[in-house]
Amino acid sequence: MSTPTESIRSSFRRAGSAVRSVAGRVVDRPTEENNLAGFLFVIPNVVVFSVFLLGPILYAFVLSFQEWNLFLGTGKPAWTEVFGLRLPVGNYVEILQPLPWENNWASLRSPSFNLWWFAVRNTVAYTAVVVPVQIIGGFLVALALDSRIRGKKVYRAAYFLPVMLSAAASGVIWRWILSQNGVVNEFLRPVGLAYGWANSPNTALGALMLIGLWGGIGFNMILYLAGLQNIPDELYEAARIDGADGLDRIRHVTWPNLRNTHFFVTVLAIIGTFQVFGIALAFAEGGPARATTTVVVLIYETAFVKSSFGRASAMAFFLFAVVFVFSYYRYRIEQQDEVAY
Amino acid sequence: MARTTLDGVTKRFGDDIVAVDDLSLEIRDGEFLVLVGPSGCGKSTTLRTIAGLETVSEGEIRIDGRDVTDVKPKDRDIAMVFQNYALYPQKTVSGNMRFGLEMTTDLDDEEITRRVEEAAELLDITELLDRRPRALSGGQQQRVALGRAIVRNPAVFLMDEPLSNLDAKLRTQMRTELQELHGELEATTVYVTHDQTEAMTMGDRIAVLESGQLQQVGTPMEMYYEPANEFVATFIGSPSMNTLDATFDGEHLQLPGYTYELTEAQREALSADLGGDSVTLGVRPEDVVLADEPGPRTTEFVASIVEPMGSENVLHLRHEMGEIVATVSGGQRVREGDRVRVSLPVDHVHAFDGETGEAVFNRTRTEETAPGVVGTSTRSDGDTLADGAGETNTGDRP
Amino acid sequence: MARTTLDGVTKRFGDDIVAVDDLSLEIRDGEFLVLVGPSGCGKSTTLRTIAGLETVSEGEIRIDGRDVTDVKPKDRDIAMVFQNYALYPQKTVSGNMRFGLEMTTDLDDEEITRRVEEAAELLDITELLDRRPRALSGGQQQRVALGRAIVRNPAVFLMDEPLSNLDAKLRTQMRTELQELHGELEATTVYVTHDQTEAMTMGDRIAVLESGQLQQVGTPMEMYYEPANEFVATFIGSPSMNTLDATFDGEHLQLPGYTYELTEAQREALSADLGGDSVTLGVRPEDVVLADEPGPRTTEFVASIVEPMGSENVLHLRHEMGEIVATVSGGQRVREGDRVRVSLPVDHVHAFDGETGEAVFNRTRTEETAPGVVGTSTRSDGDTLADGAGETNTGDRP
Amino acid sequence: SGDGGGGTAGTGGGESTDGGSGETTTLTVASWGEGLEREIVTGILNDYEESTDGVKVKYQNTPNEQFYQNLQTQFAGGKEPDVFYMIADEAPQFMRNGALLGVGSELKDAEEYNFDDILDNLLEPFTYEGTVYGIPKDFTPVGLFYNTDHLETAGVSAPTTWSELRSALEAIGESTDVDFPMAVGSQPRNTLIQLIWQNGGNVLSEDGSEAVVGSQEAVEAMQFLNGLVEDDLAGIYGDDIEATWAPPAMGDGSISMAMTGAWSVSTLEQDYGDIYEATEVGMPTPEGGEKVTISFTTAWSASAKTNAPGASVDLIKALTNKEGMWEWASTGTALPSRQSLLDRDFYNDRPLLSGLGDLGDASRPMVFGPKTSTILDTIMNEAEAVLTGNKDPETAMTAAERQINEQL
Amino acid sequence: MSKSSYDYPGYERAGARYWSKTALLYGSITLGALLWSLPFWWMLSTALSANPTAGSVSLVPEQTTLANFEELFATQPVGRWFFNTIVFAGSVTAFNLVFDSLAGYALAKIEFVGREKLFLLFVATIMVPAMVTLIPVYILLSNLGWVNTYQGLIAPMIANPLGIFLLRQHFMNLPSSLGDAAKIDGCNEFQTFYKVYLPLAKPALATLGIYTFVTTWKNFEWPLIIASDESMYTLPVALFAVRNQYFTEWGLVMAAAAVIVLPVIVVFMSAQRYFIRGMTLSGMKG
Ligand SMILES: Nc1ncnc2c1ncn2[C@@H]1O[C@H](COP(=O)(O)OP(=O)(O)OP(=O)(O)O)[C@@H](O)[C@H]1O
Ligand SMILES: Nc1ncnc2c1ncn2[C@@H]1O[C@H](COP(=O)(O)OP(=O)(O)OP(=O)(O)O)[C@@H](O)[C@H]1O
Ligand SMILES: [Mg+2]
Ligand SMILES: [Mg+2]
Repeated sequence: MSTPTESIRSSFRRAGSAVRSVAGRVVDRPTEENNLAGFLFVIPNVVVFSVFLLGPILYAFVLSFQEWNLFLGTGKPAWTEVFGLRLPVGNYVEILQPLPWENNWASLRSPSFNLWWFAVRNTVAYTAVVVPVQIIGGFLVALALDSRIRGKKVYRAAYFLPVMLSAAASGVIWRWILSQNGVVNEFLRPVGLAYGWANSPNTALGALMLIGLWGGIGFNMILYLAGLQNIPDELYEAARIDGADGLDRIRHVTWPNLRNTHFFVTVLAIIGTFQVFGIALAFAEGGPARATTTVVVLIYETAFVKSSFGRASAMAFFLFAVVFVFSYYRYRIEQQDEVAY
Repeated sequence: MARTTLDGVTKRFGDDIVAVDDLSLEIRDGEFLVLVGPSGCGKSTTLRTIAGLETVSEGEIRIDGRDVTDVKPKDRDIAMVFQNYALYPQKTVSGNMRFGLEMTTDLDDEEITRRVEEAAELLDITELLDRRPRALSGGQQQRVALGRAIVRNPAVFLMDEPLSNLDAKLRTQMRTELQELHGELEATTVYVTHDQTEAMTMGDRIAVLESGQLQQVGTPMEMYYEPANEFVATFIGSPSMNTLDATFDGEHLQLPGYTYELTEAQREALSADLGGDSVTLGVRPEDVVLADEPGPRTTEFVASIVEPMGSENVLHLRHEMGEIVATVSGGQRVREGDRVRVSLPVDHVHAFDGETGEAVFNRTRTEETAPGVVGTSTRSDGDTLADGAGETNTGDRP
Repeated sequence: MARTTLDGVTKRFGDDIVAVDDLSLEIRDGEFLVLVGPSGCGKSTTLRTIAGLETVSEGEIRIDGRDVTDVKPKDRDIAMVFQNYALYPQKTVSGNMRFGLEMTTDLDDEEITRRVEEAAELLDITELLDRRPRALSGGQQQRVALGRAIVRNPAVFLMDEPLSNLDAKLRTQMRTELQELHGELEATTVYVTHDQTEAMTMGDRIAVLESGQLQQVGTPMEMYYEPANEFVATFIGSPSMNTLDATFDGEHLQLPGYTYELTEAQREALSADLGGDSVTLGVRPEDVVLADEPGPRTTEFVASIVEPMGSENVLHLRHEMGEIVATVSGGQRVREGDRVRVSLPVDHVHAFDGETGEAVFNRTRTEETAPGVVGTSTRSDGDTLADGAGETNTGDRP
Repeated sequence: SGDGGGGTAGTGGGESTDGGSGETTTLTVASWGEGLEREIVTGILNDYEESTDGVKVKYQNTPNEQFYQNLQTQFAGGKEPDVFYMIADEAPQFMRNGALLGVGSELKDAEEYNFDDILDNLLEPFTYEGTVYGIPKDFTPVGLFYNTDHLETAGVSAPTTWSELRSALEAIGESTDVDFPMAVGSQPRNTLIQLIWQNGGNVLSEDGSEAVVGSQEAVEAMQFLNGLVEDDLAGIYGDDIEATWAPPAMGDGSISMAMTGAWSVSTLEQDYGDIYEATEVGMPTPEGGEKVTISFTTAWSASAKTNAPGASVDLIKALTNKEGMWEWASTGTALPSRQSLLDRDFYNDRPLLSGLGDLGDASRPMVFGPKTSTILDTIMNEAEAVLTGNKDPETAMTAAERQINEQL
Repeated sequence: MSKSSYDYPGYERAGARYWSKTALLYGSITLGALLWSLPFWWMLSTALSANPTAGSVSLVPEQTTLANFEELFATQPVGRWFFNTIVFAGSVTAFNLVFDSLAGYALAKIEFVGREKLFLLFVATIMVPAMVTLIPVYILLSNLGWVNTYQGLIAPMIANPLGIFLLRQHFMNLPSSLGDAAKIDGCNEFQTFYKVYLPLAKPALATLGIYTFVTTWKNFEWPLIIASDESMYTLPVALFAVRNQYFTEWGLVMAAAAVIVLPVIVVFMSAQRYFIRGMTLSGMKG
């Protein structure tokens, strides 16, 4: 008898699935030749990447520990005392202080107390709504447009349109559409629901979410459309015989079998929403009353309106750390699963 | 009761492709029917119409007397085992097995768990219940797929080449397990395969399809000894039956360089049933006799290839009239290039109408009790060896 | 000359997995060597180290006397046929076949085209040359994969289960074609398979691997009649050799409810070579004899399952000492539940050391000229039937 | 060549050779503004280039929204233009960080320039520690534009006090079919600051060391403004009011009054002649309050790191001397920042512009030291919170005061 | 094969239910599509209106006029900008395809030291907000003397880890045995990549290509900063410059937006098939 892992390995190898065999091949010892080839293949990218992305990022990282005068290009370390130590982490301390509980969480409710935390709250709220809805929405649209309907191409293009419009244009357009006298209220007025959606702090973030969804669903749709092609028909048939109807099939077959797509989509969506910026700025410049100030908008303002580039960098790296930890964790889980194949 | 009846079932894809062509077939309650035929002959399609995964274009399907032609798969009281298992990758083994019950019945959790565990025990996969399919070997996945079908306790099992993805050893083992299972459950089973051994050993009856049309249905021995036509004759049995083109001159069969003498009965059958005068003479490799002595039905062949297989040697014999294959015991030596005297025993040959392929006469079926049989064990609970009790619904044998 | 030598080849993956373990093997020029073994035993890995697709961890590989251990695949003068064909989906059939020549030789277009067409003709795929792989059936793809290897006219062919994806009929056909091809090209070939029939019929010699270790290498008949150990004995042959646990009391073999009498030579071999006193008695299914008369080596079994296969019936026989399988001719009837008198012929049994599994003695190999052989055709150009001329490099038979 | 900012890497945008004569200096000039404004600017630049030996001028146009982001980035990269627009509220941080070139002393002494002619209150935002870093190219105070026809219909006279304003608006709301009687400024915070000033309050204390925007005067101003909005007497552009600025809104009669400035005049005149005829400008103040309003002003400044300080100052001179300034001011889109130009006959038959001009003395730019943008930002957000009903005026103004104090 | 979600008993023949379901499906996706493209129609309608303000524009302009477009094309050197945009989006796309497919391939198919770490590093940088690198990149480019040059415009956009991520995923899913076969057929690593795997990645390349092209084409912030000279402007930069300080000529702005987006829509529509198939293949097994 072969051990279970062996037989699994060989059974998948026979199935010819490359995903798995690649995952299973991690242990092979790289050779000199492979090292050279790998090096040559990645070198163009590594050069461009290091020079134009990694380098600047590291530079910004250094700046995040400085009070930097952007006009003169000079800076001095942002010294501060933390737990009795003198460290150049002034920008970081500055952003995070006071911690929200030190003002009875008020900074999460009103931007008047501490804008950073308020922006964090906005971002989290935005992400919490937009990411899942965007994913599910993209999934549903893909599901609908995957089936045998006429004019698929046009429908797909319609849903993909937002991706093609520039952020500036769509921000402005949406502001118009959602304004007191906009098209939306034209429909709502007769039922007495007309409201300044874009101009009220109560609804502006909601409106921004709407725009986020509008923009994201089309992109996710494309990714999901692709993922859907890979689900074996037999699974649907098995489910049909098992008595699963339409919705059950989606729940038990379609959805779980899009795991890889989900991963890709989720990572992109989270990164995308944490970076929601262009549209937010064009839509309401972070207002009204800071209602649409997300962390990235705040970073922008800090950098370019208040010219505190060091502080802005600190914010960005704090944000980065959070997103990275999250993504890395997901990636690890994903990897484990892949290896367990 | 789960008699399953196909009544004039036709399945067309588009306008041109007729995958199943006016198929009528009755599968008896508790029967294990094996569906065989060359690739693309419509085996899977037939199974899928029974399952309700495809609509039928014409005809009617009845399970247990009930017309299920327009009934959804889940309401047909069937379960299906797919060639590539089609297990839900995200569910554990027990999740896979429960699913059907959860969807179609109101059983409470406990009852479902009980049933799943019972089935798992039967299939010896109890320790695997919490694993996910990808952590299972092919054979284990196979058993889970079976378990998923079993727990539902359906009236009819449908299996589409369930063993074809397994390697030889595992396949043999699973085959035995499946047979035992069928013995225990006694559910009506329709089983598609392209494996000779499976077809011969597993089925109560075998149905042979070609180009969507039913060629013959009968017990394995019937199919073997009394094929309805040349197609069935060459399809069943491995190595295939040898066929030689001959002409019937009213007396003998004339082959190039060889005159084959017939018995009285054979002559009569040929005279009565033959359309033209061309006949295909068939003889199975194991019936080809290497004759010590020249005789009326012997002639000389040259061994072109000899394949020693250990237990037997397969000889490829060449002659003016064509090439035939003969199997001889592994202990008997023939060298490539040897001239061999071969006899085609008159009681072991088949004749088919050279034009229609219909069987004109088949070999006589002699069966004798094997030597060494000294009695019947009282422990026996097995069926008798299938002995022609089945019916054939096609083929007009003499 | 394309003698291929593996000298102490070890391949480790990571620190734990030893896929190939100190393997030494010499493949003769023009030889067709079949590599068999259970799944995961290192067959593919061995092949891939010969191909140069894997580096070896230790040892040396020589082709034609030249050390190629560190040579790139393309410079080894080999060609490989992959299990899943690995045809380039974007290229046409002829594109697939040309590619290797374009990359490795300076031949002009015309010459390449000529070679490709030649190979295509040989493989009967001339009309497919402009199609793309996905428009081909499995068997056709298989032939293209072969063609791709052939056109390069390499010193060594490496084939990794090239027929395993085909259905039974096509496989038989392709097997014959491959054999003919080898006959024509006479290139050294290493062929991995897990199919018994392929192993027995195709190979000049068979090498059996288990857990990365070479168990035995020899001609098919040697492997069949003179297995070096229990593993090889049960691995080669289908159905497998029956094994029964016995104890050697210096005189007889004692089995539960059965005393097996030995010949003088067998007794001596056992006394000389046995480690402890436990012996595994082996006998092949076709050597189990149903005996009319009781005799010194007969005992009664109960037939638990009878599988009629047409040409033969496979009997599963139960006894206190275990279950054995016997094959009898298809005409001989045994019913399930019958008590059967069985004899294990003394000259057809094998004995293995119960602890090490090493063969202590093997059956005597009797071979007689088959009846009906009347001479040798002058047309013959075949080899003689493999008759033990090969050597075995493991196994210490008495 | 393709690189406009000057070929050599390193310091400054201007490319010059200090020693050599006969070699050319390239000055890069950046501004925003399309159409007429751009034509005029480039016109002056061309004239300057032609009339000055050894100087070439390159022009960059950047949309207003992106202007300061770009400018800062260019500063960081040492690729900033030599001469550029500097809006009053951005000026403090540029000056504080030493980014700008002091131009005052040279221009004060310059012949034929008449530095003293420039309005003092407009120079103030561009003055830091006694040095003048930019010359205001134009300005416009914000006044209350009103449609006299509507006043007539409603039977009220032009309002001069807050309470008159309120009752006038109420009357107009009742007797006409305007959507909103009045529109507040393009940003509510502007109107708010103007009201605070009028009510005797301020944003920062005299010495600029602390915020006083939570004072009673400021809260009252907020309350007054909020009252107008709450009661639908005043509306906000782009939301309550369809149009995004005054001329189309006044022009199609959907509002009667608007807080706006000179930039509205020419469009009103060209596109809505009838309404233009009927429009007058004024500035109601609270009873006993101050007559004051806000103004917007933008200057021409130069980079401290320019390689050609002399040429840069020279160019600014050309852009802001009487002739240069008038070319732009004579379009009527803004008022000149020179008293002598304001006194020209041109304004005699332009009641709206001259009315705004009269407010010139009483107008102050919204500049509050180096933290101006942050302060304006804070006030805007708190004002928005009030106007959208999310905070009461007192809480909001106190919150604004606290936040500004934190920043100072 | 049968993607026959509808082809089974109990569906096709259950007429009423089938039709009501179909109607529901069409109804909802049509409604959704209309909602989704609403801003777009609105943009077009504004661009085609004579004198639009926010509330006055409905989805069908009362008076259709091409005046806005005419003004746009009359007053601006649209041709030059169009050229710049093509150069910008085109070369960014081209470089991305080349560099990312090389790196994606190596990360998927070549086992070299540090490949996992390198991949993680690439992916990690996707998450850093772009504006943080804006100033450092600008400083860098100005030190290189690349401000206001094509190379300055293009180079920083080439570093796009997202593309590497996507293509790596795709290559991972192509069978390794093809590479083995190629090696035996005499290919070195680059030939294996170029002659065997790259053609198979065509659809994924189309996917990435279109995505990159679209996002680069519409990018506004970056070219604006780096192109100080008008002759270096791209369409979005140039056309958004028509916005004015205090007020906006909406008709013109929307005409500009339309001019920017229309070419991309054409590209998307015509290449959609590859686009979706590209994603499909990247998940392909075997
Ligand atoms: N969905 C379909 N659309 C069109 N033709 C189909 C479809 N499904 C099957 N066919 C055709 O119907 C015929 C029968 O197919 P079927 O799958 O039943 O064959 P099979 O006997 O199961 O073959 P195999 O042994 O290869 O599985 C074939 O010619 C096939 O090409
Ligand atoms: N790249 C690899 N990394 C790690 N282990 C491997 C790798 N390739 C093979 N192995 C392991 O090496 C052993 C031998 O594998 P190999 O593929 O040679 O088996 P095989 O005899 O070809 O089996 P099969 O009949 O299933 O093809 C197995 O245990 C397998 O798991
Ligand atoms: Mg099938
Ligand atoms: Mg293998």
